[in-house]
Amino acid sequence: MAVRTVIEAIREGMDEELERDPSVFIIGEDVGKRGGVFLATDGLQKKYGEQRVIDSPLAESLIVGVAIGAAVNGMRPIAEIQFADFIAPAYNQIVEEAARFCYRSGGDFNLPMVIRTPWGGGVHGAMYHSQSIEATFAHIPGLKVVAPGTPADAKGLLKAAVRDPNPVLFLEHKRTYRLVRGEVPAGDGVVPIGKAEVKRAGTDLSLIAYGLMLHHCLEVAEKLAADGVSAEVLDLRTIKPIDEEAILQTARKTGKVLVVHEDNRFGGIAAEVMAIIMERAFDALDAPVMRMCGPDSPAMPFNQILEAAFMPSVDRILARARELAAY
Amino acid sequence: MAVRTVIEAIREGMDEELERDPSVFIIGEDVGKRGGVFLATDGLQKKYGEQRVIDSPLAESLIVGVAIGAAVNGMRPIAEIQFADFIAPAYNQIVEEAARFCYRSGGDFNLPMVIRTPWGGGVHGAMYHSQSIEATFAHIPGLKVVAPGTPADAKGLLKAAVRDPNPVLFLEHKRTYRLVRGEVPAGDGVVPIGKAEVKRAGTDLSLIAYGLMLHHCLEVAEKLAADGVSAEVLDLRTIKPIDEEAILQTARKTGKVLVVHEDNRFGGIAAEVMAIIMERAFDALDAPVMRMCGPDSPAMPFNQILEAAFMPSVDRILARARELAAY
Amino acid sequence: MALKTGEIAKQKGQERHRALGLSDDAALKLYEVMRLARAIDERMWLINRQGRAPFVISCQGQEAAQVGSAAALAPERDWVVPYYRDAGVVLWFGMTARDQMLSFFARREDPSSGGRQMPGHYGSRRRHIVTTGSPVGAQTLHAAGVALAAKMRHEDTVVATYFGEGSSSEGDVHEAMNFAGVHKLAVLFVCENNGYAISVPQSHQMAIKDLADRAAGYGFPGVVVDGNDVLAVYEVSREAVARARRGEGPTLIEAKTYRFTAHSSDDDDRRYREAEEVALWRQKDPIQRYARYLRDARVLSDSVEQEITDRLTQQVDEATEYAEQAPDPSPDDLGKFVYAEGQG
Amino acid sequence: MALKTGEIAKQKGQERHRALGLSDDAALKLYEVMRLARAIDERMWLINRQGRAPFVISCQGQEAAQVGSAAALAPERDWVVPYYRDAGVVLWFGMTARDQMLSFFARREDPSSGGRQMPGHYGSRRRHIVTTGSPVGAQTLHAAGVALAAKMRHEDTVVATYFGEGSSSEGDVHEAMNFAGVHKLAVLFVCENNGYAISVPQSHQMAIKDLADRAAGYGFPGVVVDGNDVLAVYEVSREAVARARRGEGPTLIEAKTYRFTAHSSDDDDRRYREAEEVALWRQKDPIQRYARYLRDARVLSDSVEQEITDRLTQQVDEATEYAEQAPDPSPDDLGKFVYAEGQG
Ligand SMILES: Cc1ncc(C[n+]2csc(CCOP(=O)(O)OP(=O)(O)O)c2C)c(N)n1
Ligand SMILES: Cc1ncc(C[n+]2csc(CCOP(=O)(O)OP(=O)(O)O)c2C)c(N)n1
Ligand SMILES: [Mg+2]
Ligand SMILES: [Mg+2]
Repeated sequence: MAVRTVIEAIREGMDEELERDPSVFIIGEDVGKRGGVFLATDGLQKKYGEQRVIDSPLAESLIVGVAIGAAVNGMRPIAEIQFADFIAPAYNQIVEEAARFCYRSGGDFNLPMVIRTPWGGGVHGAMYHSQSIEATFAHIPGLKVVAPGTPADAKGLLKAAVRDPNPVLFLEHKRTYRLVRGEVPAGDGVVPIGKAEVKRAGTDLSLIAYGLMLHHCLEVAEKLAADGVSAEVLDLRTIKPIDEEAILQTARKTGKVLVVHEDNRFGGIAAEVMAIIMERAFDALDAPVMRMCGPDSPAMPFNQILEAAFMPSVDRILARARELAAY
Repeated sequence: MAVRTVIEAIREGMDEELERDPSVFIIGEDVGKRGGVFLATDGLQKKYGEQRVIDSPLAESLIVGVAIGAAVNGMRPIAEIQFADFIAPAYNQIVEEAARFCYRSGGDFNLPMVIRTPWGGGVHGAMYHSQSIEATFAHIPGLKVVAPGTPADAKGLLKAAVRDPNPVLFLEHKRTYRLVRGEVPAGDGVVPIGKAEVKRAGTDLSLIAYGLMLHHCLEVAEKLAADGVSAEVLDLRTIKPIDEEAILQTARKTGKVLVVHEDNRFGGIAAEVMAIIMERAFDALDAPVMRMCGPDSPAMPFNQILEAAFMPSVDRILARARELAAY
Repeated sequence: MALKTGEIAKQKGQERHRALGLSDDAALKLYEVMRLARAIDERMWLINRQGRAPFVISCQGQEAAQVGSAAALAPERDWVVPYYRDAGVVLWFGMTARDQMLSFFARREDPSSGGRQMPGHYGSRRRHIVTTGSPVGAQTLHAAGVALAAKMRHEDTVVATYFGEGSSSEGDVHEAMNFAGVHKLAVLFVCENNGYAISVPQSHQMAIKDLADRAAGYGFPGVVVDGNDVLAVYEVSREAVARARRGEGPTLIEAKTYRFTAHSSDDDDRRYREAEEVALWRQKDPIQRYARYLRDARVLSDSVEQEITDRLTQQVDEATEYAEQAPDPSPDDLGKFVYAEGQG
Repeated sequence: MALKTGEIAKQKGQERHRALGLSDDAALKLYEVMRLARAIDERMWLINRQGRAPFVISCQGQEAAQVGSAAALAPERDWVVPYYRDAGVVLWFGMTARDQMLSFFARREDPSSGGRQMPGHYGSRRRHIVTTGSPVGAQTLHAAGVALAAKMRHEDTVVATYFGEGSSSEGDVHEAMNFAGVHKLAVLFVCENNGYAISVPQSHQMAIKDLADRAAGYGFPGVVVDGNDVLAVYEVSREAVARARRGEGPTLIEAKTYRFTAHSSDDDDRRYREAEEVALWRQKDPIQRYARYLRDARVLSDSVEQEITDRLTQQVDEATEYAEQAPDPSPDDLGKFVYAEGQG
């Protein structure tokens, strides 16, 4: 087991997949000499050449549309969108094309492709370098959406994504890139898409999160333990297909659930998790499922006071969790 | 009071707003001589000229982006997207530009503009002329989203949208265009954005819907009455800002709620409605809130058997409602 | 500025097809595929008007642009990324009257979509036809991607993608041409310029006369060709394919043509087109025009014409009969193929 | 093919600004605004390196392209739709050093966004600067819309929109130029071609040497100009503005220039640019170059230079001091302005 940051784990994952399979290639803005603006692809063009690590023109629809065509013709592209906030110009290619290719052709075509992009706030990135996009794309049938929070999950899920026969939106929380270190198993260490993981077991209440918020929730669970409250922390890891069984299991176990995300509250993933629990574990609930989310204002201001006010913080999550425990 | 179809009410609404305010104009594909592919703008170019009813080039990002610029410079554009399925190329202009103009400029700019588009299934439109997009855009702060189901609401909400200082996505269910007729009040008859309406009062359970599904639910309520079950039907009309109070009121009144929409189930509007009730009316519930939605497969196949299988039907809604009543 | 059509095409006389290296049989094959496309389309309108099928979208009037360009490709190694009018293209690439009718009736056996998409939304992996949706313009980027993959593997593959002049206004078409230019990809961008995007005339679509002029802005040649002259289209396409195979990159071919029918069975073109204009273009019918050439060239005799007509009628009859009887999908097909299974 | 720069600009000698109708004072004003933009930018880097502010994005090297084009407009009736480098443009349109520093420190008083956006995301309704976000290219469509509204009301308004050569690859830029061409809108499309999009060189961005060549595909003129020669930029901009006011439509101006700094304070340009290349361009510094011209023309003396330097230093000092002390927004500003109130 080696210790890696999230960004190192992702780079290693891409490096190993490029090594393993000649049909894998990378396309995106500044992924070449620059190594990506976060250095996720640092050194890969030197190692694999300009043919397999391609600096695209500045056009996101192009990046995804060309990746689709390449996937049709036997390749396994890893497309990088420089920031999740800039995926919008590619929305048509992702939602109306990539997501529907298999279905609209009656299964004749399928697209093994990954779209990687850094998401989330807390880095003073302001309104266009901080956004969350998981709810937007998880709503679309035909797409898979993953959002790892640890180095091992990041590497393992990236490999699963590259090997998946479907388009996978791979969300990398930029605040975790260098902040979060952890052990990464030797070898492939593939983590299956569609499986959540209990990152901390508990009995009194459940915290459900992913990405940076996973780490806030683990901190909160630690503080709750000091109050004698035993909190379980479920890391969704995959947003779509969501792991309903794991959600129901923890809900039934503790009867009290708090869902946490940065994304705007209205129509966010928390709402879907609450709906799932409502439908299938209603009688097991000792309290209404609660959510702590980003507010319904555009994510997120540059000014650090406003940014802090936007992001769910450990203190505010803790306060809600205590409310829930006391319910 | 005059009787109108939905499409007539919308055309009349635009005609009257063009008449009333010289800053109102229409831009879209085929809105001129053709009068729109559904004839929503039939005759308007003849009446108001090529300057105020503009046939745009075939480019949705252009339609919305140009409307934004015109709104900046004192106009009140009504942009038509020919089908909701083709709004995707304009996603960046709608979500990252229009929705954020006011916020990102600290209130210095605002965009009085309407984006009209026909949505929904049941017309043999296949995968690209049948889609629902309300959940996708309602998730975005800064946008308003309305989805009227009756001629009076269509005309009244269209006028409210044109006069609103914010970008409003105006969703017209294409199946209702000629199918649904109803009385339209003389005069402006503006219907406020953000207010749901109880279209049928009841005491035993609540059906919450909008668009075509509103009419299915009214039919279901009629059939339930025959069983001696009194169903209330709440028409959301506005999806964002959603009328929480009206939702809570009916939920508290009946204690049993079924939310119905065509849109894909995962992360649809039903999930948000369920979350709102979970958070604020949990103790009033006699049964878990249920939802009847389109499945999580791309909307929707051309073949009529598959299309019928996709759409929530009166029979299937009725069956779920009976389940709920019996809970 | 764009070139204006090829050289041989300009010649008069009866030797043009031979000068293009087309045997008499090859010349006749072009003709028969054009006629097949037309015959299927006409039958579909008939059936639609009888209320037996809900939707038709036509190739009529554009068969020369479609068949003339597709004929310059090698279906076993090349790819096409068509749009909804391209019956002539997909028939050249091996689709049959039966395939067409199966999608027209939205049957489970429909090879393009299993009854999920409207007619005209073609796709077949084994026939090298990329699946196409409705959003216009998007397919041109897929063509660039298919060509990029071939280039990475050093395969001799040319990709032809098709779109209308209206669709050229979409950002994706710009992005596709720009990328193909940067990487010198083996792509033919074939614009079937029929003068209208549904009701919107070219004058409202762009401020230029020849779309082909845009190619200069992407660093590759643009060619304007008479889209109703199948041999002229074949000639410029053949040149563009040769250029692509030499690794010299893409070509934009603008085929000036006209759509005979309304935009689709849901449209009424009398709202925006003069009957005179339509009549004028019907006189330039690419099929009749080519028939005249073949007769002058002594390639097409009355008897051969009769054979072809009989063959096509039989094909279309059989295809219609088969497809109309063919089974529908079953309701539980609704959830199939949302995701691909296995390693794909 | 695009024109290559103006005529007067080509002249040698000391009479160029007068030949362009610029008085000595007007010529000096161009100089002072260029220097102000530079001075603010340099101060921002200093403060950033001291850790007192998190982010800078620079205009350095591109001041001539910005000020030369903006100076051809009439701020009271014309509009600009800039991008993040355009300090020179917005200063010409009335923004101040204080405004710049308020946004640099993300204070509540920041006129562009109230501290919500990064520095460089300009906007001011009363100054006719359309609010700009980060997604590149999108702003060009807004410029077309502003011009369309003016045309509908028969107002004599010209709109200049700015973008980098990398951003020209986005579909929106194509759609904007096409629409502006169709409606002959009074828009100047000003491309500041600095050879790189972050790390991506022009050769990977497009297959052509001059972006200006694209204009022909939209039916209006494209002009290539030396972007480090403020008078040359002024000349071609003035011609384009005159053309727009005559109702003849848009012009694409490609100003060849260079960015002196890294892309932003988060970038390290040594990964993708040779130090020699940067050094070479620094010798072409548009400000020093213009200073030499003004000295040769006897417009700029040592004493005037000194006055300007003192004035700018004082402005930047005061602005910095004021802005650094200025109050932050309060947490409850977070929910403000998501929607506009009233009739708007
Ligand atoms: C992105 C998108 N917007 C709108 C439509 C609706 N639509 C279908 S065909 C068409 C006109 C296409 O015109 P053109 O590209 O010239 O092709 P033609 O039909 O003339 O062959 C339009 C507007 C669509 N299919 N996709
Ligand atoms: C749609 C979008 N994609 C990506 C980015 C990230 N980004 C910011 S600036 C930039 C490069 C812009 O290059 P260019 O247009 O040449 O302008 P320059 O910075 O060179 O002046 C990129 C890729 C963005 N802001 N918007
Ligand atoms: Mg056309
Ligand atoms: Mg640049």
